Amino acid sequence: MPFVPHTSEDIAAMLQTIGADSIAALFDEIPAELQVGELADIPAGMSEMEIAALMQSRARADGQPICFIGAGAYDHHIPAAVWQIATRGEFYSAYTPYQAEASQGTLQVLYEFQSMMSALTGLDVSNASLYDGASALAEAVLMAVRANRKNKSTRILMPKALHPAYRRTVRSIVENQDIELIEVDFDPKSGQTPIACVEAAAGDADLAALVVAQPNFFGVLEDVDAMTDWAHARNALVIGVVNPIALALLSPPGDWGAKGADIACGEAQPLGMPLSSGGPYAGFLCCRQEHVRQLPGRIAGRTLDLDGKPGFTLTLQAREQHIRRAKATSNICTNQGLLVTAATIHMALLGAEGLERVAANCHANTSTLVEMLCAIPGVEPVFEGAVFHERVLRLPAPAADLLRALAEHSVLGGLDLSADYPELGSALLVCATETRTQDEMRSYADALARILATR
Amino acid sequence: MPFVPHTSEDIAAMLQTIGADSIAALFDEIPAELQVGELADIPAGMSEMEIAALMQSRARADGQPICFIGAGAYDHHIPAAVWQIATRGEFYSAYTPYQAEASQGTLQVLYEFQSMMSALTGLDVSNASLYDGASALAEAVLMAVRANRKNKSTRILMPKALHPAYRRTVRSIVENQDIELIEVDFDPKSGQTPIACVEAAAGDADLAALVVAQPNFFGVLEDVDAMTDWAHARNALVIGVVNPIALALLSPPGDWGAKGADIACGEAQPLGMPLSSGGPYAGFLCCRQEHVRQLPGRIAGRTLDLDGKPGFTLTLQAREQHIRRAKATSNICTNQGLLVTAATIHMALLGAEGLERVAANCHANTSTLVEMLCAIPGVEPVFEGAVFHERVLRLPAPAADLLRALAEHSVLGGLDLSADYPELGSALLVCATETRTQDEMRSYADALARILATR
Amino acid sequence: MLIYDQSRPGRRASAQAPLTKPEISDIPAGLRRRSRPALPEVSEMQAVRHYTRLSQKNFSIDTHFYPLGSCTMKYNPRACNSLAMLPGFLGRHPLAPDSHGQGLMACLHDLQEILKAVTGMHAVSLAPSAGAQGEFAGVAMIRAYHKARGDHARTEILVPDAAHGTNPASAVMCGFKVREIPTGDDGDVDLDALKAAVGPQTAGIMLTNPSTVGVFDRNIQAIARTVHDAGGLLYYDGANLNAILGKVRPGDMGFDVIHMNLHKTFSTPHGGGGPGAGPVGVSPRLEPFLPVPLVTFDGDTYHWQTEAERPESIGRLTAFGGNMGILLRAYVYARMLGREGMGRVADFATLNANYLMARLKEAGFEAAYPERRASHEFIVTLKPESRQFGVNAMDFAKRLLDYGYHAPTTYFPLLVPECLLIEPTETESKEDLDGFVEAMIAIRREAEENPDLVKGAPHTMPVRRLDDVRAARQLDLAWRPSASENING
Amino acid sequence: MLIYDQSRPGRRASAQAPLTKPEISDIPAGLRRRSRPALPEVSEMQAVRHYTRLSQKNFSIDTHFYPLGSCTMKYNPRACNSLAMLPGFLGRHPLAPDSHGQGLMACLHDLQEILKAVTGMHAVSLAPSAGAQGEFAGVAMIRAYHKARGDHARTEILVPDAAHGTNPASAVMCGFKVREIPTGDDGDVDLDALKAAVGPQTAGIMLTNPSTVGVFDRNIQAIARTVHDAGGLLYYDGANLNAILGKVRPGDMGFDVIHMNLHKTFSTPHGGGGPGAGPVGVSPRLEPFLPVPLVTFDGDTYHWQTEAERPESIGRLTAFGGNMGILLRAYVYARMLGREGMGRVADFATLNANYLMARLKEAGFEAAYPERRASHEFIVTLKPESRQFGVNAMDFAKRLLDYGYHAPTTYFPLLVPECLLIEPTETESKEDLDGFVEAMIAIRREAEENPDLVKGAPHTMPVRRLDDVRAARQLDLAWRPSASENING
Repeated sequence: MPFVPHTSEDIAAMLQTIGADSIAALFDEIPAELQVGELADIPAGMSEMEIAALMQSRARADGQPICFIGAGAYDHHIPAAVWQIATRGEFYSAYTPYQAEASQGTLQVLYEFQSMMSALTGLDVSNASLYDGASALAEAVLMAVRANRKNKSTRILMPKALHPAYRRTVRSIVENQDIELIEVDFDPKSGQTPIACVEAAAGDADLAALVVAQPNFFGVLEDVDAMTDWAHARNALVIGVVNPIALALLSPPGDWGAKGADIACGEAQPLGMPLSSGGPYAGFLCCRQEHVRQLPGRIAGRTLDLDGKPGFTLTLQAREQHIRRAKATSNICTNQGLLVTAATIHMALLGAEGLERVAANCHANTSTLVEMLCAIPGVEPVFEGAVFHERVLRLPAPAADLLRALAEHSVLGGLDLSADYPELGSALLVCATETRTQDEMRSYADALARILATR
Repeated sequence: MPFVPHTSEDIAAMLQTIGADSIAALFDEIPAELQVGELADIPAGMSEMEIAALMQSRARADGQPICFIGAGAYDHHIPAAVWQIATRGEFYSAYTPYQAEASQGTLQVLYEFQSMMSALTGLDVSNASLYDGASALAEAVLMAVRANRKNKSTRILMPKALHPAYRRTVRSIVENQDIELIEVDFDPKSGQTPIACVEAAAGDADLAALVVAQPNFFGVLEDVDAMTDWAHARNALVIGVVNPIALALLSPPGDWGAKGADIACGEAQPLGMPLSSGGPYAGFLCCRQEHVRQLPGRIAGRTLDLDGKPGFTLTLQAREQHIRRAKATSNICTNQGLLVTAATIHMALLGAEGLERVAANCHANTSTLVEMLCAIPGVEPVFEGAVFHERVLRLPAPAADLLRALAEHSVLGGLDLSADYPELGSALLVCATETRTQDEMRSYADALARILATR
Repeated sequence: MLIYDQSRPGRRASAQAPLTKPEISDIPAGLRRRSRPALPEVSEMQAVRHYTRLSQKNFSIDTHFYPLGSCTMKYNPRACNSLAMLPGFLGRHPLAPDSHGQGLMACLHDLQEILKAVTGMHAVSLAPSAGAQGEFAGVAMIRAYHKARGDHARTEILVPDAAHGTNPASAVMCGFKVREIPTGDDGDVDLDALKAAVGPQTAGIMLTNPSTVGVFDRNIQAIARTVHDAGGLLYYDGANLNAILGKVRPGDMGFDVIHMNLHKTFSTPHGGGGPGAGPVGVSPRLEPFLPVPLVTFDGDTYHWQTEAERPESIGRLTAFGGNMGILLRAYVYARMLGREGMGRVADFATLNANYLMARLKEAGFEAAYPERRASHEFIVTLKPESRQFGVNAMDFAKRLLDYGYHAPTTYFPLLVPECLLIEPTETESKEDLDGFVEAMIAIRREAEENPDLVKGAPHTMPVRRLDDVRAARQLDLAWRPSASENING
Repeated sequence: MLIYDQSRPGRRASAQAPLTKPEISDIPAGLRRRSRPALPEVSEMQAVRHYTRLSQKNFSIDTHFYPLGSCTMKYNPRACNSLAMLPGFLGRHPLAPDSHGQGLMACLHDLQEILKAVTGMHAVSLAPSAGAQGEFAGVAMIRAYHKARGDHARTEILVPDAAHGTNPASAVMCGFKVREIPTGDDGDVDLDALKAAVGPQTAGIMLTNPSTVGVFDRNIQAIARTVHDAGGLLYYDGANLNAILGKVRPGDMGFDVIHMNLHKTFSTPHGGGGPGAGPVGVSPRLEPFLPVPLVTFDGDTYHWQTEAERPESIGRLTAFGGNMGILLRAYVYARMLGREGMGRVADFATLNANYLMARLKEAGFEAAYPERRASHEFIVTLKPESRQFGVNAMDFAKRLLDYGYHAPTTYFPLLVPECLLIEPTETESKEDLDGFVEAMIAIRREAEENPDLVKGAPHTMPVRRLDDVRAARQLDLAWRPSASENING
């Protein structure tokens, strides 16, 4: 019996104590007609050895192609220490730290994570994670509606240059609460979201918030100061959607415009989380102190114990579902504690200087890649704006066909934008992180040149 | 500076405390003409990301062929828990447990290992490991010469059916101490080492010990009872060389003959250590209580602390080099603590029933494989004796050629015995552990049949 | 000590970052950061040592018994971790083509099938990232179903008073009003109150069965009939699925939609608060609304279906569609259990709970529902002890920590005063349960003889009882160069 | 609690063994085991919990500062562990053909080259499994060299009195007699005594430089001349190589053969007592005798040379030729350091040692060689404290554990009374060294004010001071069903 320690003597003694004849008798309150027999559709149990062989062959089947896709999930180097420590039993198999005294390890990690995210975003406070970047934005939207004291609007301006999957996720999560999501167009030349487009979308009605992505989905850098000041002038809150690696180089949301963004959120995956087909990742959500009681999710705080010694505890629990039930700021409960642990260790190992180097190397690699690819006739950048570590290229043939051909060379050449942005033609979003070598970039460019030449 | 925490402020403050102008000044007692400049032949430092990419490509290059080689190192399933726990920092990065109070974890593991090895071999005591099985045998030989109180002989009988690498290792280690190693022939029909051959080799002079391998290198089972009784009748000690997995099924050295073997040693690799190209593995060495003061290597003992509470400590240290120096039982010092930790966890997870299942499955798989291979014309068993989980097959073509052809199908078909035992003709030692599947064995047999058919 | 306390300007774990830092000239200065973020500057060893030592301050399944009611803190097999972290799985980009993900998708598709079979549901989506997101998805599907039928009057979700807090919170996130249904004295839902509550405004009911009071609701078929007859749907909160795995299936009980907490029933690690995974299963009428992505299999190739192929879907809940690494862990666990292992989970979880309840009753503790079978968990009320000795449930909980046991769930469900909700799970041995009983008895003796000892507990943890009021009033949520001096000891 | 105490007949970690147990009919009954071995029978969680909790009872580099003289307890980079455990390396059978090991062999060959370059030796074999086996190999090569020249009179190995115990023990294992050479008052070898000791019977001398008294022997060139002129060879014990890595090379000092402790200088983990790796390097005249296997490279393919190709080799030291997994770890470390990192190891190991010595001297502790530069380690003698307060070096050592510091090496080398041999290594920060000094000062104050507190230390470890005499007299070396009752608490 895998994972069950009972011997036959144990079972007999326990049933005797209970006063039951058999284990089956313990289920006698369940209507007999509901009880099931054998679960024929489930395969028989396997030993660890057998499932290991199966999993290894499946993992091998997926190969390890060279990845030039970014688009919200990035192939960064992860120090070996990160997961060797994060998977220690005491972190890996611990429960949510509700019993603070027996969970100081996890609680201090959460506090340190909040400190680091607050430093990166330039905002006062951070929660201790949400599911991922996209759902964090959905929570940020709901939060902004609650937090905006200048109006009762439920209208949110969302740039079209924001990640399509983020826009979809926000819609799924907020649409049942009568939030109105208004799409803001981008400038086809620069790839930016200019104030003119924002104004066109906004109209004259009250606004709850403006979402600002920096960089946006195209890698393009927005004029965040102008957008922030415009929104504040309209009594709208500003929600920054940011990449934490980019924040090592770029102005943090807390510094945007005259007053700074009100809320910042994003995907913590670049901070030590493997690509892993999309999850588990972790979302982060930071805000100004004044909005802290509207923050959803867990928050760790530092306090004192009976002896006056500092210690950590979950705080402001009155916001949460297990206390406030129907009146909670969100239904969120278990989310991404272990990933936060990894991210915290990752940031401690990298530090500001390390993150800056990662950011600069990613950016330089993407520049190099773009240069190599644009040396191929017919390949050219779509937008002229400044970017961070990602760029959209126009191709002389359908992106899907070229990507398929590249995949046969074990190269994932980027993301085909034609489904989400047909107006851009055959457009490809490419990214080369710090883990991509000159040789890998060269072989991508060579392969693409060959493929195009033989078409 | 990788792995150095010093800031420039630290360095300045420290030099000031020391009263030195520079770090270089701290080396001023070293004759100037000896000091070296740049080490031009050593490559420049790499980041973890870079070395990771290099190591991953090299590991991939070595592939993961299907292994039918045994010959002293076996491809067993290792529970995932074993190395996840053994590589916890507290085990992985701890020192030898000389400070007992700060090392109770490691010490108790050693004590539990000794308990388990003593149970497996049926002998009273065990040390806490040696480098590997072969060097453990060398130590056993030296120990037997010291421990034999009935004579002062330095003559050791070593069967030719013992692993050739073991025989070579013993020779390297003991030959400078005037130990005489006498080779005992095997019966070409059974593959066993019959008493007649032992007597022929022994002659009439005194003997220190007889080495008995069970199973022997050919997988063949020796008549250990007869050999043990013969040796004891000649006042020779008996050293058993045993496979711990086999011991789940086979009579333990402590039970051999009328009085039992005196010493048992072997390779602990089958107890949770990856093949790893030959190391790190761990040797074990067990003996009767009366010889305990002749045991080399570390030994943990249970005792009491100042409060009368049980605890563990290294004991009988007066045998060891750090106390006895030139008079120690061996020069051994650091050896295989972490592997012992893994082996202990492995045995705790498998238990006697689990080891028995592993042994029985290996044995059954090898029988199946031998049957499949012997269905190919010209392939046949070399020996008729009973075996455990390994067998020697005669091939109708040079083994080396066939193995090379099989390797191209990613099959490692066994070990070619022609260099070590030319008298056996084209002979191959094969093994199929519990991790080999029917499909893998089938594909080996099919590939061999095809290769032989097309020659 | 915070990691920040070990930080010194210029210190670095230099093997971890690229060796060079290229100059960036193409990003306008106005968009650049003006000052460095205050991240710690430490050596690699300092970070390793700091977080290793922090970890040792935690209780965890790998070190302690954790009888946390409704949380199913059972052993997390180590193979699940290593096999989910194979490089082929970890390295796959979420937007890589299906051709580079057949191995992963085979696992996910198998898992969908296993979850369908063990719950009796018609179709499963693995997309929700945790139980609460599963609840959201489930309720959103109920809303989508009524909407698709043009039935816009159904604005209310019924929730028993014993329900997890996530139930009402999720209902509200889907735009519903919540109406509470009381629990009867026997622990079952008050059927009359339910009958009185249903109507044309009823979108559905959210139920846990066995419920959080630790009993299996015997009237489940009547409840299902009542709600269905009123035109509502039944939502099954899978938090307590461990109690009935392989014994009785939500689909057979009449539920239309369920979520499962894989980090409970399928033993993926809690990780100090996630990641979890909260797949949803549905009856045929709700299938069109399942959240994306879903894995399909045409007999040859696996394929990820997204919004484009599933126009009625409630949509996506995260950018990339789920906690894949957790799903892989659950898959490995499910395959090791196999068909015969599923039922054994419920068998021994139930045996352990009933044994522990019997022993505690024998020892004089008061069970909340003494006449009922325990499911995989049960409630003890410490009202007598509280009245007699002035030592409450929280004091017991904290003192248990000193005895090496994690506290049971305390003060939940809200309807039983001074309650401990105790769930031993199937992976604990009889000896461990006996040890827990001994500790409870010892603490009651202490409560009688030396109540301050218990009220001042814990005494052996890294900190003593923490001031939660101070934490909430004098908010200290992030280290700052100056603030740090004030409080750090 | 022993794992055996959790054992119950019939309990199993059943996912870990094959599901079936085939009948074995072809092994004669007389050769079969008659009763089952007494191995523990526990569940997987019990094993995981037991060994996880045991691990927490250890000090380790990942948790504590470990200023153990001559042991070089420095940080073990975590990447070395994960990269050495890549499946391609772990899964390779030792007897697999060279064609399935080119990746591994490339690493080993690179490592051989790096070790040659950093030690100034002509050739390197990676075969020895630890320092002591490296010593054995080195001395065996010296013996083989003289023997090959027909010089059978050389029966004696010289060893300074400060040497590690392995030195004389290894010499004896190679059939040599050992003659001790005294250390002078300044810490250098007594050159006159050496000159008087050498002769036609001298096979060689075994030296550590810097020596275990923590100073670099300034007369090394004179020593080399003296021994070489007498026809002997010089053996370098690499235990203290960390002190001079990249600063001065044994080959340049005149050594003919050296061993290196990769688990010290190249930072592979100590693992609670191994595995280590003890490669040997030699001058040209000893190359033929190197232990096998060696990795060669012909510009295209790597190849493992064995006995057949190296007829003069002293042979093989283990069945399969070395601790490959440890060699891989050392290789990863060496590549991360690179040429510039090697010298920094010695720089900062030496800076830390000299700083710590200066601080302790300042605090009034007595350095054994106060006029000398410390190498990477130094000796403090507690003779004054012992005389004044009756608190000896062992008491200080045990009390340091309570302060969270592992004890330095105590009572070694034997020639300095009440000594602590202190080696901080380059990976510790100034703050940690300062903390250690504070602890030493605090303990001296305790020794003065409350000597029993120190003599009764440790007080905060899982056990108090253990009875070593009882351990050696009433031997309890293995659990047995009956014996267990007696002592287990």
